[in-house]
Amino acid sequence: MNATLTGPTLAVLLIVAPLVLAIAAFLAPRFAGRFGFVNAALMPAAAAGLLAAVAESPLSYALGDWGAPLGIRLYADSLSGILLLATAVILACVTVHARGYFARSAIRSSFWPLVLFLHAALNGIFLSADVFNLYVALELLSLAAVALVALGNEAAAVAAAFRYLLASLVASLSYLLGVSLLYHGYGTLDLALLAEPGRHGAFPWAALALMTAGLAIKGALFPVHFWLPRAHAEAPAPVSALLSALVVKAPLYVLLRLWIGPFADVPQAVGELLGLLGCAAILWGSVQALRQERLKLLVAYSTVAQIGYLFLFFPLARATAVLDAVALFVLAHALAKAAMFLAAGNILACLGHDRIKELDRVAGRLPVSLAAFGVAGACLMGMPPSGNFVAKWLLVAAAFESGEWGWSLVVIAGSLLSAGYVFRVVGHAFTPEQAREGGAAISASMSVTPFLLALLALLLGLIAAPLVELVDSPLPGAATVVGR
Amino acid sequence: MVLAMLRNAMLLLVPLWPGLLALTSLALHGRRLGGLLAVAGTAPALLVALNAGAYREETYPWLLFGTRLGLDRADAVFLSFAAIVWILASVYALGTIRRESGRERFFGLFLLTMSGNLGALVAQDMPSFYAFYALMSFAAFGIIVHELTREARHAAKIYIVLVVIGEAALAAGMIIAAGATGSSDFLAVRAGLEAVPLRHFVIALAFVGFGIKAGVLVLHVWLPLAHPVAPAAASAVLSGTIIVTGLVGWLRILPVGEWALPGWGAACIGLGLAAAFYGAIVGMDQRRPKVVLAYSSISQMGIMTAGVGMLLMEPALAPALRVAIAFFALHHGLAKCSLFLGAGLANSVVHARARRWLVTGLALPSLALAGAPFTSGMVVKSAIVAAEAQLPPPWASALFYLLPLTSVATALLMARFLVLVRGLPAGTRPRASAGPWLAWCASLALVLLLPLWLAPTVGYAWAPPTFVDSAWPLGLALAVALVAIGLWRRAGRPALPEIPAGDLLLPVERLMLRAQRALAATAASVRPLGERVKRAGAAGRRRAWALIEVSGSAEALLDRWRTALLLALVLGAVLALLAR
Amino acid sequence: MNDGHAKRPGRLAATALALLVVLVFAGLVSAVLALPPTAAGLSADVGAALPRVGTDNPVTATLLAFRGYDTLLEMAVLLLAAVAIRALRHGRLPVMRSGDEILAALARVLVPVMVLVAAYLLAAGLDGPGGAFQAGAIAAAAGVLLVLAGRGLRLLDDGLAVRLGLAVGLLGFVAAGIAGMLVASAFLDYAPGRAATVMTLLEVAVAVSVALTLFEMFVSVLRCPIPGKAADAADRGRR
Amino acid sequence: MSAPLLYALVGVALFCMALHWVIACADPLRRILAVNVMSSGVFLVLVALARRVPGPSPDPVPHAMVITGIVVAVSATALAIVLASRMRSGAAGR
Repeated sequence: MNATLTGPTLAVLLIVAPLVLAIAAFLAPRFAGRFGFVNAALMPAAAAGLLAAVAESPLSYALGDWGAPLGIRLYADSLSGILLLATAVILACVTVHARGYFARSAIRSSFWPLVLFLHAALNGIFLSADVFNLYVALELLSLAAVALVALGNEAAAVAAAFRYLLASLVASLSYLLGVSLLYHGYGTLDLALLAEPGRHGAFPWAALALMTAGLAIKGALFPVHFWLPRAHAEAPAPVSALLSALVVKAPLYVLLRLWIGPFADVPQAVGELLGLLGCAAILWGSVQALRQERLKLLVAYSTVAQIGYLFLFFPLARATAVLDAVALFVLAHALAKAAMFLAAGNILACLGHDRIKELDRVAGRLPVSLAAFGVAGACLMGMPPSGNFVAKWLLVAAAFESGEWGWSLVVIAGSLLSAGYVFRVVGHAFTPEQAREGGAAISASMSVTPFLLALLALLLGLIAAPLVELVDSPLPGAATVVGR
Repeated sequence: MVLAMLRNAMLLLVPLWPGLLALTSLALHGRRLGGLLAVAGTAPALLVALNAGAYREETYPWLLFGTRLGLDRADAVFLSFAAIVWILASVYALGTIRRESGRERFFGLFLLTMSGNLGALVAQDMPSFYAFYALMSFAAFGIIVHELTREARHAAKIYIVLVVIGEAALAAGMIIAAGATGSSDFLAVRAGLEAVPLRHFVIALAFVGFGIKAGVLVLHVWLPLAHPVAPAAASAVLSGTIIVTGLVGWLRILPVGEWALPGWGAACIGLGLAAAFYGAIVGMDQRRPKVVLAYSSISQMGIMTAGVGMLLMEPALAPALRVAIAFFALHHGLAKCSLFLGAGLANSVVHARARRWLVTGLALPSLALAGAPFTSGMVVKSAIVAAEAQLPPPWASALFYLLPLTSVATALLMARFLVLVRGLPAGTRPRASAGPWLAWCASLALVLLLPLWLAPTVGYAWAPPTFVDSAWPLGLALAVALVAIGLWRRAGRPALPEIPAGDLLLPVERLMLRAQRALAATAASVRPLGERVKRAGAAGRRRAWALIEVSGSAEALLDRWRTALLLALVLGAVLALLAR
Repeated sequence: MNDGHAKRPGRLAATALALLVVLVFAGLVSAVLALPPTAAGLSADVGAALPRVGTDNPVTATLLAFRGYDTLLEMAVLLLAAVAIRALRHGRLPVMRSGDEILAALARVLVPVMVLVAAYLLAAGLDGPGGAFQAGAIAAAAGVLLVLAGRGLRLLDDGLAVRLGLAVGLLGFVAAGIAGMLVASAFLDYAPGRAATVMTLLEVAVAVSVALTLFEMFVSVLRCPIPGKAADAADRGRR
Repeated sequence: MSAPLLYALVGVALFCMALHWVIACADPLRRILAVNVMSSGVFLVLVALARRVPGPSPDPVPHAMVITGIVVAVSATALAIVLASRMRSGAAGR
């Protein structure tokens, strides 16, 4: 099949297959897990195929053959391709882990359709080129994520889910009001058409503020990260992994698309503000992670900190390498954070609690999980050859290129702080009193998956060069090909 | 073609092979093979070092940002002795690391440290050097903490704090250098740094970052803590090759031989000489042999720091002096390896006669360090002395007088070491197997034979005047020692004030504790934040977190629905105002 | 650090909030006023494309054809919500018998009428005001009325038929999409001659799904005790 | 001021009032209701401004968007109510 045919087929497959499997899992709950595994097997291949197809030139596919502005377009370039692949790979690992994690749990039959919907929503977001369609897909994502958090089933999980849902609804409505202003101003919802310079006379500042604020809440940017720590900490571990690794990245991706598209000519000061908040997030999240007494909360606050790095994109948006840096960062953080949450889940499952002070009891029993946590932590610190290392390197290079090297100091301070909280946990591997008995057994597949993810995160830097080349080749904002 | 590919792969195997073996060792849960794997880990490094001329440079464009591995003449020296030290230490560890103490973890981390160490020695571009250097630094945490005693954990904690600071400084320096010169290659950075406005900042960061490994004064505090608690094999590699890697780092990134940096040169020479004497003096007051050796390392690294300072001051010295410094590192690494292995054996020596043999054996590397005639110390010191005459006026004469005095100090320090080893109580550990003894004897033989190989390589002629030059410091040391002991006896053998290992660290720790208490007290007087702090302080266990705890109440505020959404409104409003 | 224990928000905070909201309002008003007074939007494009889909109702055409993909995802949201609610509510729904004779009598009269209205709206949706959503909502209301009157309890079954009904809207769209890819030129492209047929089928499928899901949601919520003050502490507190 | 703009401003006012409500209220059910009013405000803005078309019939695209939005909002509301009631029964169970 030639490229023009495979691209659209794979794009549609990436959205439709998880939906169909979700329906199947809903209709036949007894086989739900198998449908999850079918999805886990199918999606990485499809995403890799799509990435290969769009590496040369971006894909623009008019659904229903209508074309913009009347219809909706799917759009994929290598940035979306990389994110789709990351989503597929991480979801596959989480699928394997979740089978063990939920083996004896009553909620497993509802977990599978929800997680498949989540996958479809993520793929839908990464493939959409229409601001209203993005709203619907974001809602699908939020509802799936909220329901998955609530599966944690304890009062704390349900309360966290409720707060997550309300925050995300308020944020969505803010975004939607922005969308309606954009539409009524410019008569189109298509990202590429909105980005056409001749289209707007006055700058759509109100839409920018509404949409950015909404997406910032959804993306848990400091100081509006209030919903994240508890939602991510109280959810079942495989869900936490998905939330921290992938779900918070989706609104950021939308913001990124807006920034290299319709909002490309926003005043620099707006970017500076977002960058400053990103810096504050790095420092604040890390400090909070340092003071947590529960492992999963520590990891959740680490996510608050790591999200900050992504917001450094905005002040540096005009530098050449910064998009590579951010793409790589998303990927690297996703792998490492998924590994950390799965490892934390193993510890929690084994001990029945996740109090950091008492982790020495687990060091002897779960060496692989603790090692996975350590390796993933080393990645977060930016240790080479991890993807984070290369990403941070590129980020600082971009800061120098724009002549604003002050940002780089925060990058480095964040690494120092993350070393602090990672060692709080990993240090327990080197404490003498290790009880080797007691606790629930952790299956091999459950211990290996986080380690595999951590290893991937660590080795990501080794293939950074080709990855960066991939992102570089088409300049996403500029090369938007509008369908008929 | 095939040969070229083989060479390309071979160089990559230098770090990769021990890395793979490390994973194997971790996977071989509870088997004895770990030590053998450690011995095997150095094979590619040895092969490469033996034929260094063929491995000038290989590139791996697919790796990181495009990795460049290779060896120049000085690097070949570093790599060969590093490989030797690793082999000796591995053989020694094979017989001494016990199963119940987590052998597979030790050898796994030992091999990872090796991978990082050997990799850094062949890396010629900043990202890969940094990668290997960081791997070495972090993996070494595991071999230092291996015994898991309270003391070991304290030492490892101090070590890791310094390592993290060092890594951050290095990352900052390297990234700035790369960003500013537009290249991540050491060669291009050394050349291009001159035009960079932030060059002094970069140099300062690199100096501090590598200085922590190299035991530069003030940054040296981890060495005397780590060495006595780490297994002897770990101490041998720490002092033998790992601290030298810091020196290699300096030689890579500092513009030695490119352009003159008189200020930095003077600072390095000054700090280096100060460390040479400070280490010796503080070391002489120690009670444990391995701590004395740690201080000796600080002292010896001081001389190498001074050598780097000479290079910075006078670029013309580069070709000869670079190699001389490399050989100095080689000589010191081998001698120190031998000393640490011997000191480790003291624990398993029961009979007095064996003790005498041990002390006699240890005298050989001690003499070499002191630069006694016919030892490697004499050869390398003469090479450095040859260079010092070319320095600008005050420095040439200063070094002329001070360098021999460092030999005097070293001689006194090593005498103290030998006395301490002789006075150790009879061994408590079961007799060591043959392996450790074999490793130690091999190291002695190498120390003995080293001058024969060194002399022609550094262009040293066996001339009698140099014998005299190297002999008189020993005589002076002997005289000083006799006078000092005489004075001490006459005064009625007073107890000498004891400087604890880690010297500067203790007052600093005490100061920090006091500052924390003061801050906590101040914060406690400010309500309502103070409530939390008071509680934290009263509990008494989380003092270090007192400040961080204060942030908790702010986070609790941010965690409220109302506050958070209010802030979201503010964010939206500010965004709108800025965008308008 | 619990809101429950904390005082009511201070006057300062309340004033700040009020001021901020007024500021936001002012900003939004000025943004709306800055929009051009007349704008065609996409109405011309929709009008031009209407003949190709064989319906006169531009909203239906937009929902099912031009922006059919939005509706596909919306059906996914609906099904997802049903799945989530089923997972989160406690066990099976109880049998609700009100025994209220007046309600039962009202149901007997109203339900057939409501079903009829729903059917009419569904049929009319293709050409004029009306459509699947309106029809579905009214049908759901009829179901709710039945349940309140103690009838129609078979609708509460967890059988495959009910689940199929919940999923049929999404399934229909997915099938139409794939068929479009195979038969016509793109996903969700309805072949020119058959567009009207496809859209009618989709209307029915969507209406069934909407009706069943809304009904299910309503009875789930009905079964849930209305959240009151007791929940406050659980939400706001830090546990 | 034209009628579409006036209605749109009413929508904006609804949105802002509900926003104030959602922030200031602690009661979960009231927050859910407030969010619903917020969405009504947005929908009103969307639909009202669709009337700015010169011809007789309004722009259909915002209408379609509103229908989609309503379904999404209903789904979210139902989930929110179920969660809120779970919270209450969970709290009661402890």
